[in-house]
Amino acid sequence: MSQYLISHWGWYPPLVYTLMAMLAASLVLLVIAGGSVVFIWMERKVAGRIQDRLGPTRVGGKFGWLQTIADGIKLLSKEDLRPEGADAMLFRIAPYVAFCASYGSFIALPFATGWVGLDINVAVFFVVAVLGLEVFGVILAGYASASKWSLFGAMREAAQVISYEVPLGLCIVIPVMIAGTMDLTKIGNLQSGWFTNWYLFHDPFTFITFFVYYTCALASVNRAPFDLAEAESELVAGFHTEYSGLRWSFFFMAEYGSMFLVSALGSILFLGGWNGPVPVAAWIFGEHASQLSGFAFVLANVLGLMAFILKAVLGVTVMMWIRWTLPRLRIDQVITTCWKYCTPIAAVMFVGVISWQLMGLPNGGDVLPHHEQGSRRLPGSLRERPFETGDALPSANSVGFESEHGEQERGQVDG
Amino acid sequence: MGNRNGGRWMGEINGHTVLFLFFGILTCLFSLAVVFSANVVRMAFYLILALAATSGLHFLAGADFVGTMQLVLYVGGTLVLLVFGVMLTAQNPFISLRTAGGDWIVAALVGGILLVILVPVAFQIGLPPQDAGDIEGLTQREAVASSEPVSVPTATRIGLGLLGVPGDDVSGYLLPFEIISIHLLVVLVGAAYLARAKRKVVVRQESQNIAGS
Amino acid sequence: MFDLLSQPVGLTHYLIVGAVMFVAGAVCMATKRNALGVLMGIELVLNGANLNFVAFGSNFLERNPAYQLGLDGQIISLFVIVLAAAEAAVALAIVLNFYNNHSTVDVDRADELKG
Amino acid sequence: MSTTEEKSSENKVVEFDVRTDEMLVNMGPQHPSTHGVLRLVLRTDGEVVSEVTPHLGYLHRCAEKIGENLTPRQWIPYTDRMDYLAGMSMNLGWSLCVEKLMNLHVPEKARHLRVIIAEMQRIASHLVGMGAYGLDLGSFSPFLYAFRERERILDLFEEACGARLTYSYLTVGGATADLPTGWLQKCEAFLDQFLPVIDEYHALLTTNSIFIKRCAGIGVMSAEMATSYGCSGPVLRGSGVDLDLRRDGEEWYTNMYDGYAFEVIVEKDGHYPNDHVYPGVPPEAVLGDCWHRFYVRMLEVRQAIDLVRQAIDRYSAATDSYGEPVKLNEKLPKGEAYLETEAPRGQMGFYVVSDGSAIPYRARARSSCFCNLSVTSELCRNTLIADIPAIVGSLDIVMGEIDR
Amino acid sequence: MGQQDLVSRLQETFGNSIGAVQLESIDPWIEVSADGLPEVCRYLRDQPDLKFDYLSCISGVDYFEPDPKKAVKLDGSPRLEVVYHLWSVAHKTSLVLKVILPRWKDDQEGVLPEVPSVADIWRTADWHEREVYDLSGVHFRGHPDLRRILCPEDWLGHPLRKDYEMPLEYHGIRCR
Repeated sequence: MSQYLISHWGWYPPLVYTLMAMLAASLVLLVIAGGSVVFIWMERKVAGRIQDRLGPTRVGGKFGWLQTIADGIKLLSKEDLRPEGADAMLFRIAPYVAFCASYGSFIALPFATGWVGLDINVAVFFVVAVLGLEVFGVILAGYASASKWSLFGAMREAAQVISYEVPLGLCIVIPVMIAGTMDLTKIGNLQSGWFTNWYLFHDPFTFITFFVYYTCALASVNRAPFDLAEAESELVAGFHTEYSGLRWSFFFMAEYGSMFLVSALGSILFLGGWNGPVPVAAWIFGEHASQLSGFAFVLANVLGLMAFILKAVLGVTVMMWIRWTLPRLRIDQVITTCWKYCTPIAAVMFVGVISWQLMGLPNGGDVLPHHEQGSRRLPGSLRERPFETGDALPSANSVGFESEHGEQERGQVDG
Repeated sequence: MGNRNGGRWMGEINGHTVLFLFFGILTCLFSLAVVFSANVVRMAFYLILALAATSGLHFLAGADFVGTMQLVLYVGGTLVLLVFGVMLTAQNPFISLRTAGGDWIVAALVGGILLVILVPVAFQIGLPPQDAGDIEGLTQREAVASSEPVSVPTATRIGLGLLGVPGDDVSGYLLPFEIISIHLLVVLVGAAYLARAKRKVVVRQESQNIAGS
Repeated sequence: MFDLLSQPVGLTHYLIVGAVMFVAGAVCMATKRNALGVLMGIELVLNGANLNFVAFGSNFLERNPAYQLGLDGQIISLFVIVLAAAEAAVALAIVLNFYNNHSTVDVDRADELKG
Repeated sequence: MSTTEEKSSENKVVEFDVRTDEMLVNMGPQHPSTHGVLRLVLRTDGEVVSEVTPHLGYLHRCAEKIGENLTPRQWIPYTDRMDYLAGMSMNLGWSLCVEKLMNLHVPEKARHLRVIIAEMQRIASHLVGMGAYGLDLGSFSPFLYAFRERERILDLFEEACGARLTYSYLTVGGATADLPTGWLQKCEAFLDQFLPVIDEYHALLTTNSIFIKRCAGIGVMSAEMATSYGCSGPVLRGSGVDLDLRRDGEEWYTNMYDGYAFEVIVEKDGHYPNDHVYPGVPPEAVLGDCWHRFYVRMLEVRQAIDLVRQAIDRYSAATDSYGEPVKLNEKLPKGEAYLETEAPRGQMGFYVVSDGSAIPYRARARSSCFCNLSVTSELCRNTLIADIPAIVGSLDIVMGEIDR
Repeated sequence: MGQQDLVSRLQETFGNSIGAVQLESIDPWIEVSADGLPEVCRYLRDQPDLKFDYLSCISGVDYFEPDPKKAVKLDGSPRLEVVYHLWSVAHKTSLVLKVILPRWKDDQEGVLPEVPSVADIWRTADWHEREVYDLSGVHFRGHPDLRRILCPEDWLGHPLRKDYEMPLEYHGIRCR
């Protein structure tokens, strides 16, 4: 699109790039801010239903649609309190650090083929890396609040998140290994076709891996039963005890953003991302979205986007369900769960998937016939992959093996 | 210098430059903030920002894998460790340890000399070689730099390089890779050994000490 | 020579940023009395060097074969990152040990050899 | 005995790696899980709590001093505000104590009415105890489930006496009014509806593996310790002490339950009475831990349902009066009387000293929670911070009763 | 064992420590001298056939009438009674002990009368004695940590004493 603006309309290139970057950034911001508004409302409704009550019903019509907005306005108008003795600069900046980490990781998250803020080759890695930075916001908040409860929360969060990055990383590596790429767009597209192509159903090991991933994801975004950093019955409110108003709400936007992010990541890695359970788009348009162009591409992508959002929201809903059902674990039990259960299980699954691949056992994709174009599965080992030269790339980048790179560029340009 | 070049640099500037300036200035600023901040917690915070900005520079240089590694390992791993250390030792007297004036002078002197040596070298290296090939080198550089900064996939080649498969611009690194991994293991064991429980203390004495102090 | 802004971003720009980081790290190591501050200085120095490696390794910035390191530069910087993590772990263990034994993190007071 | 134990534990050699400084943390009086205004001063080393000092008195309202200036019936509303989650039981305890002093026997119908009300109050109170315990462990929904049912009991109480929290219903001589017509049917309908709901609570909490992990083996209190600390009610029975004043108490009180069939909820040979209906004791649980205290409460709810059903039958069969209250300024005989009753939270004792006038010379309330709470500093020693809400919650304290 | 047997046994064992005995009242009680209290209590707790291992309550009752006209109604002289309600879990029996003290030690106004603490016999006595100390003003000798428990630590006076006057203000808060 930017190329089109430059070449056809003669716009000033830096301006175009800046505009494009801002457009992408604001779209992502919309997703995270709008998303958290919806999710907070949803959390209340889900909690209400689970607890045999109605949840918000008044603000904004029948279902209390505008409750979160009203709350947002309330939070905006609240006094920005800062405890005496707090490290003023760090106290002010900590919520933004947490928010930026959550927000930053959305940059590399594709919502459908080619619809991604920044198409990074190592997107999986990037998303996990940036999401891991959220812990700094929490640690700084805990330290800077000059409150002992906050400090407890921060230390818990640090210990917990750092521990859970290990099994989380192991779980993420498994689909990456099957796909042979760290590019989320490609991983998603490799699972197109029937739902049996999803890596969840790839083999029994990936099936278990998904649940380990979900557990670790719950822990790494601090949701119950792993919400020890804010454990309200123990630590008052944990790391955000001293926060109020807008700064407090930034922590929550970050939390809900991260919840959506890990669910979305899980759905790309295991649940086929934007590919529905049946290849509807492929039947209609005859091709998978990554092979299409123009209007059909947009249409197919919108379908995919809906499937993707649905899966991610489902993941978030299950998180809420868990939160309102289970009691909270103790910190030593959380760490035990990580090191004694999740990590060994993930490691065994890792070995299991490797063995499955090496032995050439049938995977889920073999069960149902899959669509020809969309589901070209890449073999697990690199040796079988052709050493091609990307034709659409400048010679500086001429060493990529990624044959689909050009296609994606085209898709992006067309989109 | 902006005035001297007037309209010229407006024409040359592009998205890449803007982003580079953004990240570069952030990196430099926060590095200096680390030096000039006395509070050790803030130092750690500035260091986080400086290193995160550095990873941005890595991305801009086309080293996406290294940039992400920087985020995962350096910022997400090493610095969390460091922050942990800061918090474990962040007793009030140690949060701000002032540096003596003399130390500052000596350090500024040494730093200044280092900078005076390093910066001219940077300029010399950055200049196109005088003898030949400058047409090709410069134009290509400009061509690349003025285009949209796309991330060049490097992960596969780096991975193969680490596994000992030499590519056209990468040598095989199997042996260093193995050495590093052994080294890492040894270091982890060593660190655990160093920080392990080694002092046996009778609790009652301890509580008396606390009561007394 | 000094109109950096007029040039497209190249090796020089990166080297200057690297130099600033390196010098900041060196000064940090020299001036901080807090052991962890010294550790942070080391991290800065390593990152300054790392940035240079990446810059040299990037055929994106420098097309001149005389200066090209290829992907070797990136691999070396990866090694540096990993080694820095190892170094930080050991250094932190030492600092905590020191803190246990001396109840301080002031390096100026670490002048006795017995533990 | 205890001092030698302490010495041996204090001399225990422990190893530690990183020296962290101890920190004094105030838990409360404004803290979500201290059940009101309890203040615990924790001495912590990281997450490990080495010492807990409870500080009371934030809700002290000099109830005993007020009792020296009011007639017994006038003091009834003040007893409501002691254990405000079980006001009826407080009313009952004080009324029985004054009746004991006056040697006043209530009519048969009033006796059964009191059993209905007291046992309904036990259900309502244990529901809060259970729900709040879930809340202490981070599970929010059981709390609302519990309150949903409690609200229905409060509706019944409101119908009987007009109040939902501070009832002043049972009083010296009987009750202030008879149960309204149709009340018994509503009560039975509630019991029929409520009985299956208990299974939900067991599913949500008792058998939940995280719940078991959080409270099994935590805060283990031996029978000797519980007795020595004067613990009572579910806290005492959770430690395996077979003592329920409804069966073992003074005759003046046990007469009320004369002819009722019930078993004291206490573990015998690894089993509780009637526990075949409900999930058994998990292997992780140790007698006297938080889980057992909680489970005793849950089984008492079931038991209370049976008792109410029996009482409804007897109440309907009884033909005499519901027990007219005595005159407001009825003269008390000279003397003193002490009576303990089995309130939901334990043995609630009242002590009345009279000099012959209508106003007691001294009114004393022996609070069950007061004694139950006194074990915290010993139970919470060397636990984790997260265990403190678990332990304090399992004692099910009400600060109004402790501070009076 | 009947109350009478118990009384005679106690009188045999402790002699002078056992004072007046009132078996006709609603709750029969035995007066124990302050100094003999710990031995009697220990005996009551440890004898297997008595086993009063459960201390229900410690109450302080102040018998005093500041108004001389009304003072006739009181039995006997002004005094402070500390009442111990005991219970045996094993035998389901109860017992009331009373320690009768002068309102002030050696009749010096302001000096609290003293009773030996029984906190090492029953742990629950710890808090109950603190409460009696706080509200009724009895000093328990040998108590591990005799602080006020319900009133603030800097509160003056003992509210359940009959001659207690509510202070006009407390830290600037108006009290009456």
